[in-house]
Amino acid sequence: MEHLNLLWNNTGLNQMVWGQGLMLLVGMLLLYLAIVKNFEPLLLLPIGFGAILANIPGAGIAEGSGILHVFYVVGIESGAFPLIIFMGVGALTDFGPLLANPKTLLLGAAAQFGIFATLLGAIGLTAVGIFDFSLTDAAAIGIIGGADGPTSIYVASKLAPDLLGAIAVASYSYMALVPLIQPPIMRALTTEKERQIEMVQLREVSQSEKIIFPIMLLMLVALLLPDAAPLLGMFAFGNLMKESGVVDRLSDTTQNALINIVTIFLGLAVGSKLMADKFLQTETLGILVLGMVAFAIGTACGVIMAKTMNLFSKNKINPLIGSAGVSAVPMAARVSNKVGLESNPHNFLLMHAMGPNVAGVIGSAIAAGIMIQFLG
Amino acid sequence: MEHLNLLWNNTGLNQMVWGQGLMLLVGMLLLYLAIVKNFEPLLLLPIGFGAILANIPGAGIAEGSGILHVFYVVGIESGAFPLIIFMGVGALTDFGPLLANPKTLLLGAAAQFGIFATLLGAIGLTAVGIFDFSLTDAAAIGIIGGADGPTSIYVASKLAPDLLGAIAVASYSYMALVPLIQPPIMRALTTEKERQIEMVQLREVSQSEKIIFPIMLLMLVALLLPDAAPLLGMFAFGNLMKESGVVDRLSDTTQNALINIVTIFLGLAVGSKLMADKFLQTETLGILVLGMVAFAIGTACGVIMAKTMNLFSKNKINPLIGSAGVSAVPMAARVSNKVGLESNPHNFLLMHAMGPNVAGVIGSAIAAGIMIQFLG
Amino acid sequence: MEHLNLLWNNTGLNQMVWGQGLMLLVGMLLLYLAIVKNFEPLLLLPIGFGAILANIPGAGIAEGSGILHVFYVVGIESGAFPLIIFMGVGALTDFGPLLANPKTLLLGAAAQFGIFATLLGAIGLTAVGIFDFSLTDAAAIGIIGGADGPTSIYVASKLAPDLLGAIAVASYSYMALVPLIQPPIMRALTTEKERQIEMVQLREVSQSEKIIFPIMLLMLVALLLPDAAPLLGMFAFGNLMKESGVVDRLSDTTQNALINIVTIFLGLAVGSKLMADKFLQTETLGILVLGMVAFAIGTACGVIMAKTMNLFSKNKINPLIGSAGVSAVPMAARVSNKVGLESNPHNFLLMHAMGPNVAGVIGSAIAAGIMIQFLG
Amino acid sequence: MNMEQQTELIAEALNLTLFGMGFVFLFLTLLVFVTKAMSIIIQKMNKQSHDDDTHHDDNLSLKDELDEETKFVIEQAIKMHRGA
Amino acid sequence: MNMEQQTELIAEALNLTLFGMGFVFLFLTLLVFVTKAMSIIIQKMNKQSHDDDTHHDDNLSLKDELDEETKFVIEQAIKMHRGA
Amino acid sequence: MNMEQQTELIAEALNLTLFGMGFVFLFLTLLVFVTKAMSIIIQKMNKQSHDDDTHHDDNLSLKDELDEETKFVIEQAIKMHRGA
Ligand code: NA
Ligand code: NA
Ligand code: NA
Repeated sequence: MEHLNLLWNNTGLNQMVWGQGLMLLVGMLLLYLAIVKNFEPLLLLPIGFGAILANIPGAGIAEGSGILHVFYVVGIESGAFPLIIFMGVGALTDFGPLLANPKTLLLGAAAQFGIFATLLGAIGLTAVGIFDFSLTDAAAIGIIGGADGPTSIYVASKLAPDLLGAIAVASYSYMALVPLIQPPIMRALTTEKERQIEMVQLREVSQSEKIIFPIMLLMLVALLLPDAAPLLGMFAFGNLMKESGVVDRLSDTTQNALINIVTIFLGLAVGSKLMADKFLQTETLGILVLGMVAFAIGTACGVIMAKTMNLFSKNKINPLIGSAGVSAVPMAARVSNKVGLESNPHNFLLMHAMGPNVAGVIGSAIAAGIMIQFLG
Repeated sequence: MEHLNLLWNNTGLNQMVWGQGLMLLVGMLLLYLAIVKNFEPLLLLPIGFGAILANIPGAGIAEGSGILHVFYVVGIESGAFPLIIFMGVGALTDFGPLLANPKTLLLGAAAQFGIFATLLGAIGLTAVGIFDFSLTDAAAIGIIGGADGPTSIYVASKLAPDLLGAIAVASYSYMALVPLIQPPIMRALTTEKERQIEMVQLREVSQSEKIIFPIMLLMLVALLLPDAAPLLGMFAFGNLMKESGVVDRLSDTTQNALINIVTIFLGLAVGSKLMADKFLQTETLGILVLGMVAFAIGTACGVIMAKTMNLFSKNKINPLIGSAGVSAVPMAARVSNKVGLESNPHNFLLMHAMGPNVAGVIGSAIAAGIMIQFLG
Repeated sequence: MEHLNLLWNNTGLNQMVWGQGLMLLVGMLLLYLAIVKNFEPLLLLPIGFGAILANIPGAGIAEGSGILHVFYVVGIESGAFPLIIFMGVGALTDFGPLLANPKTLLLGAAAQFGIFATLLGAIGLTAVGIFDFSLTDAAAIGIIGGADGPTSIYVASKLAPDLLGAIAVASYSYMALVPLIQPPIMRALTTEKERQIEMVQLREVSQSEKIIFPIMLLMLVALLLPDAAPLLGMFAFGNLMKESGVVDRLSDTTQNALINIVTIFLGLAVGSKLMADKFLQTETLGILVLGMVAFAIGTACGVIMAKTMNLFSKNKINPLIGSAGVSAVPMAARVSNKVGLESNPHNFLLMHAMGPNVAGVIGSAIAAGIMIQFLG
Repeated sequence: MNMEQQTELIAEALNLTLFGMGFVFLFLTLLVFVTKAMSIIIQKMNKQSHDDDTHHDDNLSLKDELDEETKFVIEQAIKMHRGA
Repeated sequence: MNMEQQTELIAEALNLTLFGMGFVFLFLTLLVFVTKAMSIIIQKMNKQSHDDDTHHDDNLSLKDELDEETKFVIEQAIKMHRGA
Repeated sequence: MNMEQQTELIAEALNLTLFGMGFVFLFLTLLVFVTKAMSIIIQKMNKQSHDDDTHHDDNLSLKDELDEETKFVIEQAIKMHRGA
């Protein structure tokens, strides 16, 4: 009888608090979005599953010596997982379009205004008493607008670990929602004529330029903003492995086995931060709303920057590629291409949009470095 | 001269105690079984080699900061390696045959009686004074009867770390011996006519069912037995990655590079637990004998359960698939098929036996969860 | 204004000391050697990049909780990375040529004199007051002459962690320079007639011999020099996985994904030891010079040993294969082949040189074991 | 080990076996039912969504058309990028 | 949170935004120039080493024009940002 | 560093060199013998199991001769090393 009691006392059913039940549903919602809606499944499936595991009553998988907590401490608290992912992203990135048209870097700069506007918004909402975000919280939330998962996770782990779960989920969810969020903003801010602008063919870029660019980028970071060096350093390293052509076996493994392995454990570890008592706060709602705002403002600023540049240039840019400056590689570039085709069925903007797209990755990492330097 | 003395004093020859010499032979026996006899070489080769390394006199590879001890602490004490392997096994498992014929789950339940009978046996032998096993020891030994390596290792690392080496070796050795252990028992418990029973063709199972099953399984575990959630959670996660079809690159890596890497280090780390002073105990002999008994009883109960089910059902089950309920995937299912063909050369039981076979994995994990809950 | 000050104070430009600037150039030099000159790029590219990251002023990537320091502590201080690389090297090694002509093991023994001569040189230079090396420093420097990167790193991490960066860089650089360093020495020590010696066709070696050899090697190490057991144990394990033919999936992963992943992090971690304040010492210059001397002496002793063996044997060895005894697999064997072809365009020494080449790996590991035993 | 301890140990082991096997059967029996229910529901849903297969012809052909068009667009884009 | 704290917090946030966006633009603008410079140097070096190729003068002059134009654009953009 | 320390350091280094090289040669020489023995045993066993093959007696005797020769060489080498 005593055993039966113990058994019943230890069941999840008996121990469950309403928050855990709700979070199990949130976990299943994430799995639904990943599997059925195909929303960034590479991250949202592990995160969703991790969220379920983390909220099993009485199992303690995301606490103490629970395996997900171990993954979190080893991989995210140390910074290793997001940095390794960033190395992998570097090895998957082609800077060719950016090198062919470097001024699109400025579009990647403009789109970062979403990050800072969101920071201002979070602080404003705190000032009027709706939420209670510190400056570090606000900075970590703002980075969602950078539309780079690993950057968001890295910054959150440094500045606001308690919000990491919500920030990561918002980040990847909105990256998946780019095809829904961006087009209305892009259409609203451009005229039909602007959307029809055709851009000149990109020149071919030599291998030497592609090899020197990551080293140059790293040097500039080293000299000007050392706090961005871990992120952009690993990114540049991955890219150099790929472009150098002398370590193909390392580059292949980085792009495949290594990034896949780390993605699985990163996702599970992030999921462990979706425990009910941490996630079910009004702050989370604030993060979700502010993250969406960050995306929208970043998109708008990218488009406006492109229009501004056209004021001073003979060589017109199609402002639709400005939105790609938020990064969300390569989704945002595809969106630019698709919206462009609506107005001009012979206008293929994809490659042109890849320039601001990867520029946005650099821009967000720089913004992240600034945040860490001032607040870290 | 002083140097020459030191050199001689430090040689393995000079420092060796008889136990280490014996264990070097045991390590070589395991290598022989793996390489020549093809006994579960993926595990027994690394375990055997690890056993040799662990017993090199004076090298200290399995102690302190020795590399095998590092692997053990990092990978097994933390629970990470067996859980990652279980994730990989999940990604390699097809629940189709089980979903097509869910009542075979009961065969997987019955076969777990081997686990508990062995626990009783171990306690009985302790009561009469032959061995000296605690209840946790007995539970860890019983799990050998589950015929799942990672489950055995996981439970042993929680309940009886000192016996881990012997338990792991027994577990994998008997899994390799399934084709020898099971057939006589199966033949003894069935009539020729029963062995000839042909089963109806399994229906095709939709992808939706395959996707929902692991989530459903996890939910049931979460609600009823949280202590089984790490094992079955990682198992279900691996399976969901595979069946969802949206994260094929993660699933592929899990089934290949990741499971291979972890298998190597798991094997070496288990081998480190075969140090002479820990392994050469009368307890080890008891573990080997009891493990064998566990297998035999599990096999018998699976067959008997199938016969019992036939008493109450129009749709007869061939009792030969009952033995597959011990798991030892896919060896036990192949044995069912082979013994079936002896009696009826047109009767292919392989797919029918895969149902109880994977059910046995679930059953053992449930039994493991019970043990950990009551004794952990 | 305050922020602007902070920003400026934190830039790399403002914080840089001359040493860091110099080390950034050294890092770029290593990248240049790796990418343009193709000097062991698999290691020198990650090491060079790691050196750059480690010397970014104010970033602290190679200190405290910086990611490169984390990689160093986890992977190198524990010994894990060099041992895993050695396992991978084992899985890539074919002992066939050595087994067909075992006496070439003696060439691998002779070439290790470079190690000890360098040790004597380092101590001599200390005695006369030019450098200030301890006996452990001198031993770690000497191992450069072994021409095995992982062995050098392993020994340095045990005996002289402060010198690890310089030792690793010297080791891999000179391995890359083998085609420049060795030929003049080989030509100087041999007559035209000796270089023309044709060797008898190697017999075919059975799989059984290839399987037993690594086990036998390990046993001999276990009995005679336990301190060499971690290195040669992992080496033999990798080789056994390959030759046994029963764990091909483990062997494939070891030769590809695993060794590649570890190579990346090993390289970065070694690079972290190239921080200005540690690397820019007069000792580094000494290490570079002594490392070169070690290579030269090892090469010479290998050749001289071959000539000595010819004095007592009817079956002549071409002394050009003696130089391959330093290891630097497979570069040194290719050099033997190339120099041989200059004198006799029909004389292919490649396979004959593979024997001493892999013997050199064993010899260096034995020498490393001796050093660790006496000084560790 | 005295008599009392022996008895207690054996009693505990029996208890564990009883509850353990009971729970294993309970759990897997539950899983049988839940699985069957799940399969039935999904098979019904699949049937519903496929029982008007014929009605979606136009839709389908439109889809095919779109796909071909997209393929064409991508090919053109790649060509343009290459400079062809 | 009292009035003073509020003001301070908002002031800090504004400060961070100002310096942050300023630095992002500064950095990426610098990167534009450095990248262009790098590309020009490499292209010249490549051209020197391939000087048997037919003359690309027109191409080059167009390129120079483009570069000057871009420079102008960036200067304007920076001015605007400062003025904004 | 005074004279005495110098001498001691050098003596230690010489000692290490002597024993080190000695052991390296000892170990690898042993390995030569063990390897040869192993190969011979395995080849004989393989031969027994393939005893339908034509007779290779001459070959074998040549081989034995070679092995003896090698043994001689090694002994000479060790002698030389000791004497050196
Ligand atoms: Na971005
Ligand atoms: Na089982
Ligand atoms: Na060597």
